[in-house]
Amino acid sequence: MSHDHSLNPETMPHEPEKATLEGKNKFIGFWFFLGGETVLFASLFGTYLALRNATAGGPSAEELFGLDLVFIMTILLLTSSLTSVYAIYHMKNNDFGKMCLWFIITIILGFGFLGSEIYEFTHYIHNEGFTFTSSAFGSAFYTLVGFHGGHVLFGLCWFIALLLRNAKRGLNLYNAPKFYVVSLYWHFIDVVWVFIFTVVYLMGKVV
Amino acid sequence: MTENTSSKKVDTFQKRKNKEEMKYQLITFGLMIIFTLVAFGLVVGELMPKMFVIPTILLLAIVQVAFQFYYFMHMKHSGHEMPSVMIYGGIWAAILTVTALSVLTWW
Amino acid sequence: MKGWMGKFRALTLFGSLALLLSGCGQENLSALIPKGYGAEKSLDLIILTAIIMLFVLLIVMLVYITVLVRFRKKKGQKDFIPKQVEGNKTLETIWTVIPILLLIIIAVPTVAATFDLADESGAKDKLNVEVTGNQYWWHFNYKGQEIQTSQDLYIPTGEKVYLNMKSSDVIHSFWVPAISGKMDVNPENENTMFIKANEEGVYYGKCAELCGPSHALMDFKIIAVSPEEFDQWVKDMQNVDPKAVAEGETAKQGQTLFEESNCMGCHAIGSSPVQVGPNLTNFGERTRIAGILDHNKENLISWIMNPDSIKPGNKMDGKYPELSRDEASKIADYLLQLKPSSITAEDAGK
Amino acid sequence: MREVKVVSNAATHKRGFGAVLWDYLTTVDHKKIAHLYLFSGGFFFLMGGIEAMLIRIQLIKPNSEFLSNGLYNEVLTMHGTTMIFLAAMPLIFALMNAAVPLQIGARDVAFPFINSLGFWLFLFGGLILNCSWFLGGAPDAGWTAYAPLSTTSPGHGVDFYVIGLQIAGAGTLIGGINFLVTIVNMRAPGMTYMRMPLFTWSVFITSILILFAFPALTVGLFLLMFERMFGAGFFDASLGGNAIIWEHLFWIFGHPEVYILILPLFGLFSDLFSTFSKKRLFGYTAMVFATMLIAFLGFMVWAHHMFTVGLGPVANSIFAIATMAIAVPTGIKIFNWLATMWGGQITINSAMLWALGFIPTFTLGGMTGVMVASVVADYQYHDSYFVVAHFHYVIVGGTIFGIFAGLHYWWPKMFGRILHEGMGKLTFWTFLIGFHLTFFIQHFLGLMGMPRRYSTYLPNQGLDLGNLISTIGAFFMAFAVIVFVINVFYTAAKGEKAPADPWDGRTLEWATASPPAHYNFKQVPLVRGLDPLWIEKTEGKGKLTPSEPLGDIHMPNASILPFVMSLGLFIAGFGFIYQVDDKGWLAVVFIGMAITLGSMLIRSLKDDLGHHITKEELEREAD
Ligand code: HEA
Ligand code: HEA
Ligand SMILES: [Cu+2]
Repeated sequence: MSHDHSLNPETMPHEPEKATLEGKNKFIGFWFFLGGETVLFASLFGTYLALRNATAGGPSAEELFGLDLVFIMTILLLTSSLTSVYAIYHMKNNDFGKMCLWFIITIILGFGFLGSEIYEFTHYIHNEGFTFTSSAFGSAFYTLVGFHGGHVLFGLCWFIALLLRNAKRGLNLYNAPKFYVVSLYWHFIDVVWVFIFTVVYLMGKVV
Repeated sequence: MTENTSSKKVDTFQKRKNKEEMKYQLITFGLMIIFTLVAFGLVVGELMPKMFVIPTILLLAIVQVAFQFYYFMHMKHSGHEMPSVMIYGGIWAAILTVTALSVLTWW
Repeated sequence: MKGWMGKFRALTLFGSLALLLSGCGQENLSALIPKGYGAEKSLDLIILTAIIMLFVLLIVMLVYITVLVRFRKKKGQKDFIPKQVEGNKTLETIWTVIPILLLIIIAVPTVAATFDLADESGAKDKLNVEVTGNQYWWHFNYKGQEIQTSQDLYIPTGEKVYLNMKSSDVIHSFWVPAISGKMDVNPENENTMFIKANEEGVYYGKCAELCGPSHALMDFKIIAVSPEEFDQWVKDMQNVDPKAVAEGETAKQGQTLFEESNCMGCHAIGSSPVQVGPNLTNFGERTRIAGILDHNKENLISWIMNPDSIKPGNKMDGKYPELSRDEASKIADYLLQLKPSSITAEDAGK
Repeated sequence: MREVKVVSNAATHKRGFGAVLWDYLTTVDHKKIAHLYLFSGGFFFLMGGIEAMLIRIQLIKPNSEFLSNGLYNEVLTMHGTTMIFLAAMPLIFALMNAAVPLQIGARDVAFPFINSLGFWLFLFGGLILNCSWFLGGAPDAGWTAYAPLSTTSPGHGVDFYVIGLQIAGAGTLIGGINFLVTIVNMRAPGMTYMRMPLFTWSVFITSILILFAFPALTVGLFLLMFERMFGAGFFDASLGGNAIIWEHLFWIFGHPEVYILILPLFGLFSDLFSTFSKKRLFGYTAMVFATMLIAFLGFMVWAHHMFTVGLGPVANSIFAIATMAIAVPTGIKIFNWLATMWGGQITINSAMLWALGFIPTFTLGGMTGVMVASVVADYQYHDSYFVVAHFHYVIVGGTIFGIFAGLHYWWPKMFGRILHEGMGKLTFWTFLIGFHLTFFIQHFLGLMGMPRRYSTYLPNQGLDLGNLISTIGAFFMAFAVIVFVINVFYTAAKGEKAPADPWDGRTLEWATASPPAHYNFKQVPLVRGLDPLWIEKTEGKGKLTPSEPLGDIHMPNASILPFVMSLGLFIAGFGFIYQVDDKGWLAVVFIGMAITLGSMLIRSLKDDLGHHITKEELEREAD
């Protein structure tokens, strides 16, 4: 009894991510997980909103934030969302090589984003003296944005692990759901960022 | 068929449909970039009084996110009924949480 | 059948007997014997809801017992297949609508009472007391009156007194069941509530939010006196001379010791705003030592010598040099002399 | 292939202790995971019960010095935390695992691996929490851990609370997702949503509650952890922080949590009343929608725990009305249960006794729930023994009665033996009497001025007698629990062997052997309506129609990885707790995380395609 046959069919089905029961389970389960993540980030956003003026004499959002870098980061992440859509497009066309290519571009953009964020944080800490413990606002800011950053990092590791593992064996019905799910995760991270740049940075600048 | 380098086939009809979808996704992306530009522009340019800016940029964010969900994450496709239920459930709980924490903590 | 009914009856009998024996609880402590505006409001709602609930419970129990009596499989009864009923629209509507109506009857007075008790519109013209909750004691600052006290809150009867409450450390909750329901005392937001006592008396207050090891020992009192007596008390308190020299040899030595041991670093006598520890202006008139022990010299000595054995985790422990029993006794003599007012808790008790 | 044979014949062979242990450490079979949940949840229930007894012994008389004040707070906190997170929840998960896949005609859950991971996370989380007893003191800020008391509590007690619950909570969350997907994707052909047994329905809705409620706790615990361990200032007024945030986050989780504790048992009672009255459930549709409505409203009422916090009259009124609204769907349920029994033929055995005891007890608890929802009245009730009475009436009278009912009901399915009836009845009656003795009087204690979480109370304040009665009642409950434990051992040794369908059941689980083969159904059944087995018994052949020809069965492989991942987090947890004292402990954090992340990586890189049980083997096995 070999699995290879059923997982590597002659023609790829239209939605390879949902072609097997395992795939369907992963697909639905991951969406549900994202529903939970929504509440997770809402709790962090709520905390941030409650504390965004609690500067305890330290620097405020208005004084700290510069929008140039944030804009660049936003574009990087939005674009990476598009590139991962491209990757899924090629997955559906059963073109493994192109899928990998677009995922690699996504990863590069993701690292660009992450690097900028690290640069931003170190800048605040060293140049502005704004740290995790300087005020309730500081704690809330680093926690919210840091949680997002952590998600980005996790997503990147996940992408890399998947690409390396499957580099030699190409696309099949066993790994298609995995690629699909990680790209869902990536879009979700982007969704969260849209709210971060709006609520944290832009609203922080509007006084 | 020629451009399909892989040994496995995908039928042409599906391929066309995928292409079409890609077109929508590109348009969506364009709109998202525009929304972002508008949001940043409004804040940097101080074009509106504060009372309007905040609701406007929030609205832009919500529309952008809807694009992500419906186009990039395919929520508009069939087979996404349960995912929609759970995402909307999550959004519901999220709204309650955010409202509570931003309204009911300081008095 | 008989067996369990019998047990059930014994159970209810025992329960009601116990209730009779204990009555409604201790006067001046029990929420069931209200002596103030808020407590009355609460009790009204408690009684209203309890009646409605007992009515619902009665209905449920009637159906329940009927079902058990009529449809229980009797001994020797043949098995049969009951009619498989899917539901019944009319019945289901009835037991949806009637509860809604009952809830409306509860909700309306609830909301009315909530707004009534939250009304702060008259606060400016009335007596305002700043209440500070501390790990394990209460501080009261009579706004605009230059009076500070701790543990015993004197108020005039028949008047609304507004309390502006904040905590200096963790969350506490101010609860004097016979006078009014409780209100939390938070570290970051000030809460305001009013209290109004109908009768003179000493009312027991409790901290109702877990605040550390000695949470259960954080008792305090409200002492309600007539408005005239209250005015007299205010005058007496305002006339206190914090530097007044104690009477009697041991008390004088006690006063010196008190100053030398740097007690004044934390405690104040008079209207000084120092409030690391309780204000001691009218210590001699307090109803309890440390909020819980009988008010006598023996207990005071034990307290001074080893506060942690009485209220674990309190912040007085270790803040001053160790005292011998003799020294503690002298300090006690001094403190028990601090009786600035002719209006005391005993008056209110009568 | 050889391996498969060993597993499938396992039940019939006597195996060594090591083999059994390894089997349970690696199992991904939902039926064995149910056993694991049952025994660890049961163990923690005994722990929580012993803590409850310590509380009651301390309060037997005024000014008692049995426990010191600080120790009392630890016992009290651990009692609440243990009972809710480590006893009630896992016991519910035990019932879910034992019944849901069988009830929907599935061979397993959607994610067997994650199911096992969820269990081990819970267990290691619970162990961390309880290690605190031996490592300098348990958490002492109440199960609600209100800041800043919890952020300033000295020692490591609260750190254990934070880490323990974080790990256990992660387990619950993934467990919830697993059941959601199982119910969405794994139902047998013909099992439409509106044909699912009510237990399955309520597990589905409960899992949605878990999905949306636990993230708020996760965040709350992270904030608490950052504040205690890394100096953040979310709740610290001197840094501009706000302690109310914690209260909101805790109760946004906490209120749905109490419905997580009750809804599965509502479902179970529906199945029970219907089975033991031999009638279909009265108002099935209404029951389903009432469950949904309770869950929906359950998210909008959390601030009723915060009426005295000072949110203002507008917020208080809104939350009071939303809270009262929950009485309506709950009432629909109570009356539908009564109507289910009406006109039926009611068999009363131990399982049914618990269900019958539940109705008056829970109704009383619900009534006091509506009473505490009446804001101004709650100014008196709040944080007094009245609330303690309320929630023990609903939690013990609902959840614990339900768990006992469920255990008596499904014990034959889980272990192939029937619990001893006589002992079952003795347990029920002593527990019921003890319960009402303990908690009924507490309503009055509260109103008479006894705040909760009081390590002691003064004499001559009218509180002595009530507390004495309460403590006596608790001893009855302890007796009852001990009888139950004896019953379990007795049954394991000498219990009556159970047939496949001992209760004349109506749902699919009774169509499998007791206990079922590890693949549950040789052929997945075809479901033709609500109460499928009943339909087949009354209108059909008395046996389920298969929906597929006999063929190979695909089963997941056992794995030790869930255990190792959880162990890694357990180790890292200690690192986190102690790195505050000595940064050297960070090494332990890294080791622990490396173990966990490493095994996650192995899991994702190593293909695990499961194995097949061949048709020939299935044919060889008797039915
Ligand atoms: C299983 C757990 C469970 C359940 C099911 C409930 C159910 C309910 N609870 Fe309870 N509750 C807790 C567990 C639970 N609770 C816990 C643990 C706490 C304390 C936590 C802590 O502080 O440590 C608490 C505290 C608590 C409070 C806060 C008290 C305080 O701290 O001041 C409130 C306030 O509104 C409340 C209300 C309710 C209500 C209205 C219901 C309703 O769902 C009840 C509905 C049921 C009925 C009403 C009965 C049946 C209905 C009928 C027969 C129909 C007719 C009825 C009417 C017309 C009224 N609960
Ligand atoms: C599922 C939840 C649950 C359950 C089942 C229980 C069960 C019990 N609870 Fe409790 N309780 C809570 C949840 C629960 N509780 C919570 C959340 C709190 C609030 C905590 C806080 O304020 O932070 C609380 C608080 C609480 C208090 C208030 C303490 C205070 O505020 O100061 C009291 C006091 O009487 C109490 C008593 C009891 C009793 C007597 C039982 C009994 O029903 C227990 C019955 C079980 C037994 C008696 C087990 C007996 C076992 C043995 C005797 C061992 C035998 C050993 C072997 C065979 C090896 N509980
Ligand atoms: Cu609640």
